[in-house]
Amino acid sequence: MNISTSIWTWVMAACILAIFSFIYKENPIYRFAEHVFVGSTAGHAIGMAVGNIHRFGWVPLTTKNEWHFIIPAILGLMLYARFIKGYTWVSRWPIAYLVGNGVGLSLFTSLNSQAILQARATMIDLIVHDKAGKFLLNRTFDNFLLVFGVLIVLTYFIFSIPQNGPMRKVSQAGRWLMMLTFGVSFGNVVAGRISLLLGQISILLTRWLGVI
Amino acid sequence: MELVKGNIFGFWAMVVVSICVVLVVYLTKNGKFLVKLRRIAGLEAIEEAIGRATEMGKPVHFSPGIADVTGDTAPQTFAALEVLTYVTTLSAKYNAELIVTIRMPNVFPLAQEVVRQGYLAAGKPDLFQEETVRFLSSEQFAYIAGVLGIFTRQRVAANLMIGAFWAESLLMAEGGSQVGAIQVAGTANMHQIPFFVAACDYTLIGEEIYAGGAYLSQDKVRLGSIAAQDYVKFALMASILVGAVMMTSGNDWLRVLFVK
Amino acid sequence: MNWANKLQSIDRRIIYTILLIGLTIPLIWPIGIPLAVNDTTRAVYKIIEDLDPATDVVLLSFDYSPASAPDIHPSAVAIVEHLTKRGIKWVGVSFWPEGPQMSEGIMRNLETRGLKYGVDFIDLGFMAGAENAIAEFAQNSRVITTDVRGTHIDNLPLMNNITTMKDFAFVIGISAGDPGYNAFIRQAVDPMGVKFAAAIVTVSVPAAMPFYASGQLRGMLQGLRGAAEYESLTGVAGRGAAMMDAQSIGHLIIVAFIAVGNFAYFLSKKK
Amino acid sequence: MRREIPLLITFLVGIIFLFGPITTGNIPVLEMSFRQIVSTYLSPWTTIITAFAIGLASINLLRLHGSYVARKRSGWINSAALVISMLFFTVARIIRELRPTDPEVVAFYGRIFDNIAAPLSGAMFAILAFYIASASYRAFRARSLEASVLLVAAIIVMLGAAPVGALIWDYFPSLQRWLLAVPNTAGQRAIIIGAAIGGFATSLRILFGLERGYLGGD
Repeated sequence: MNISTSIWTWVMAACILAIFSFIYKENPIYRFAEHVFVGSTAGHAIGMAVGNIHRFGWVPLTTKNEWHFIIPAILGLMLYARFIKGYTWVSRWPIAYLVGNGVGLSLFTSLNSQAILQARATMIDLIVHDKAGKFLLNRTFDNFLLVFGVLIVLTYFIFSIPQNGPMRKVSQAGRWLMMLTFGVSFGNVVAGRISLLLGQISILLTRWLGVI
Repeated sequence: MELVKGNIFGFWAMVVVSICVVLVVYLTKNGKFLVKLRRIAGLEAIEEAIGRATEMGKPVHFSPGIADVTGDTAPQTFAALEVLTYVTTLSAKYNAELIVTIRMPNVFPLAQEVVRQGYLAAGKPDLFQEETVRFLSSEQFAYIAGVLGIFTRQRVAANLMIGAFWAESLLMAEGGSQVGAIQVAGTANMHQIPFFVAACDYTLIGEEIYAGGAYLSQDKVRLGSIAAQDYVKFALMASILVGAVMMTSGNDWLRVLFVK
Repeated sequence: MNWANKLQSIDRRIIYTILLIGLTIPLIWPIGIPLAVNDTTRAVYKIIEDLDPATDVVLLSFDYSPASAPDIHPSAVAIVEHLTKRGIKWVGVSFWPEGPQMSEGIMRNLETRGLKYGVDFIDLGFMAGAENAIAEFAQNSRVITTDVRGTHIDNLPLMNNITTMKDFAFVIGISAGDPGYNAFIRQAVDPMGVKFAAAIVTVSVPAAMPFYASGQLRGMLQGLRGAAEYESLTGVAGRGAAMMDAQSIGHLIIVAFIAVGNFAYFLSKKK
Repeated sequence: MRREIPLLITFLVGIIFLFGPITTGNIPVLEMSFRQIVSTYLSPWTTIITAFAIGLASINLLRLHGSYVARKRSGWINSAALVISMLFFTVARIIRELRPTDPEVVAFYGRIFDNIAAPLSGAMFAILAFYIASASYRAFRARSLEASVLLVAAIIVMLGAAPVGALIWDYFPSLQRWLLAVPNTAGQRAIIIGAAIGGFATSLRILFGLERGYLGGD
């Protein structure tokens, strides 16, 4: 055992333990750590924001005469108009800009990468043979499951047609397949979550307590 | 100016789909087309949750997810804000205390606007306080630390989480469950849905969050949009089937077309 | 309350305590459970094995932060070790503000072993703008004009033949969330045909699987396990393998609790 | 006008961002491509506007906790800690931003960030391991057929993913890989496709000004 003598390591360990104490019960130590956490990261973000304005706006504006950077500065300041009674509408311009950015960026990509290309990836051989022409039962089964699995789950997401009769059965099967998917995802994630905790425990064991 | 290779089919598909959506929306808006949505249990549970919080005299918490409005997950945030409109209206109706927590600074003014307008429309502008919509921190886990603190200290009785969530999904859902809140959650972030399914009372799966705004408001534009989405799905389902059959018979024309 | 009911509602603190103890012990005294390698991991290894150290430059995108580091940093280290072993040069970049801090540690370690910054590897640092930035960097990889150490890219021979992301022989996104591998697929793989693989936090693996199956991802390291597998392929031992033991115990504890809960549930139903 | 201009801004910005990645070559008359407009103007502008929005949101945080401190509300000490740490980190980070090459400044900021903010963040994230244990214990009961499917799939994958699974039963890892590669891919793919269409339609309504809730009233 080789306990750290650095004050900063102790601060670090205290921070980790203060957060961990929450799993036992909400308590004054956690409450304090929580507030410091929110405050410090908010401060960090504000500092970064000032840095971004300086680096990406102010410097090009003043040294390279890129006057167009006045536009986002004005739009940014317009956000604060919501504090002036009667001028709240002014703050909608920058909001409209940000919304336009998100909408424009997501529109094509969501349809193309996530819908069209995923649909394309499902256009696969329903009857699989190997190179020598031998019929492969297990791959054929897998591919059937892939293609029809996608179709039945999509049926669950039909909203504007009443789900009764055979449609209801298909959509119910879709739900089961989704539950299977969720089980798989959940089980698969456990490993990752445990490794995060392992990371924290090993930080405490190595840097603070010096056990390993 | 020309389209980059690999995007040509996608682009024209987008144009066709857009025209289809706008057309169906137009027809629905003018009453030429009637859309009735199937029941979505998770959305109906929202009223139950707010009602219960009111009975207990405890607050309702709403989170619109942690995504920004400028990235590719922006649509989920927009869907969340549509649901938030409804949640605000219900909170005003029942006089329930509403707490909206925000992670993304860009979402903050939008959420504030939605809630303020919601209370105004319900004739109760005084219910809107500085505390109603709270920015916590743009750091993901600091946001969660703050939310968990609010859960335990204010004894939140209903926890509604709609939008794009990542690792915090289970922290919030399990935290909510530990204070005994009734929970309705929904996200289109595939890998987080299982946690909501496991830890919440009701879960909106994927596209269901986009149906939320239409379902709750019965607004004709949104209803038309949902119907159009169904047609697009049918078209894709048909193309998957045709494409697979063509591939089986050794013809990859459709598969190649899709990446033109 | 009878014991079947009690076992159905064990206090969560008991679960937490057992889990904590179960994870700590194997960390101090490892067990050494053997490990099989996934195809997705082997695919990345194979691509790097086939690169030409004389001409090929690899791009590594460090898109994670200290919070997710335990699950993914070992993968970054394992990949860099493989590149180093093969003498392949690489360029680092980040679309997460904390990314450069992560790559800095790796580079410092390489420097202490005699490799040279600027010759064997460079880091372009953080580029703000999330997915926008990835799109921009994909189309114009010279958009970042100076590296983290303040050198102009025109003076960095590693960047000589690079104009777009397509000029990198192989691109690996080490990605813990958003923006991450998804954005690379949308902005670089689909429109430009960039050869791309990713190291992904375990939680994102199921969601990324379809992209591996469709070929949009050429390979994938699955969280900490991926790192451990990669270490076994390259033969360079790191922290990954050591932590897998504790992970096994953690899984067993969780499965045991689920089993106990269900067993008690059936008993109480029978009654 | 109060409504039309924002709608126009959203539409124009949206169209440019939409065309940016998928077109090449100059737009007639402008002598510039969509891509260049995005990378030279719009993307950096977004970064700057976002930076201003952080200030706006922080005012809310500061006002709220400032008033708790002023009114000496219960727990005001914590609010004071929040305000102080926020101001301290703001100043420290600004100095760090403005003097990025001063090694002392960089080292100091690294020390406070790595030993306060980073461990708090890492610890919060790590709590997930505990929560995943309690959530799976509580939720994974074979109460119905649907719940049983979830339960069985989760257990197989959990055992298949950890090296110990192979020691218990040889087939756990391959069963896990099959579940991940086939049924899981099918289910995920369908959910992704559905959600993508929903997201597309939502964005489209906003682009065309059919959805304007976010703009509020007048």
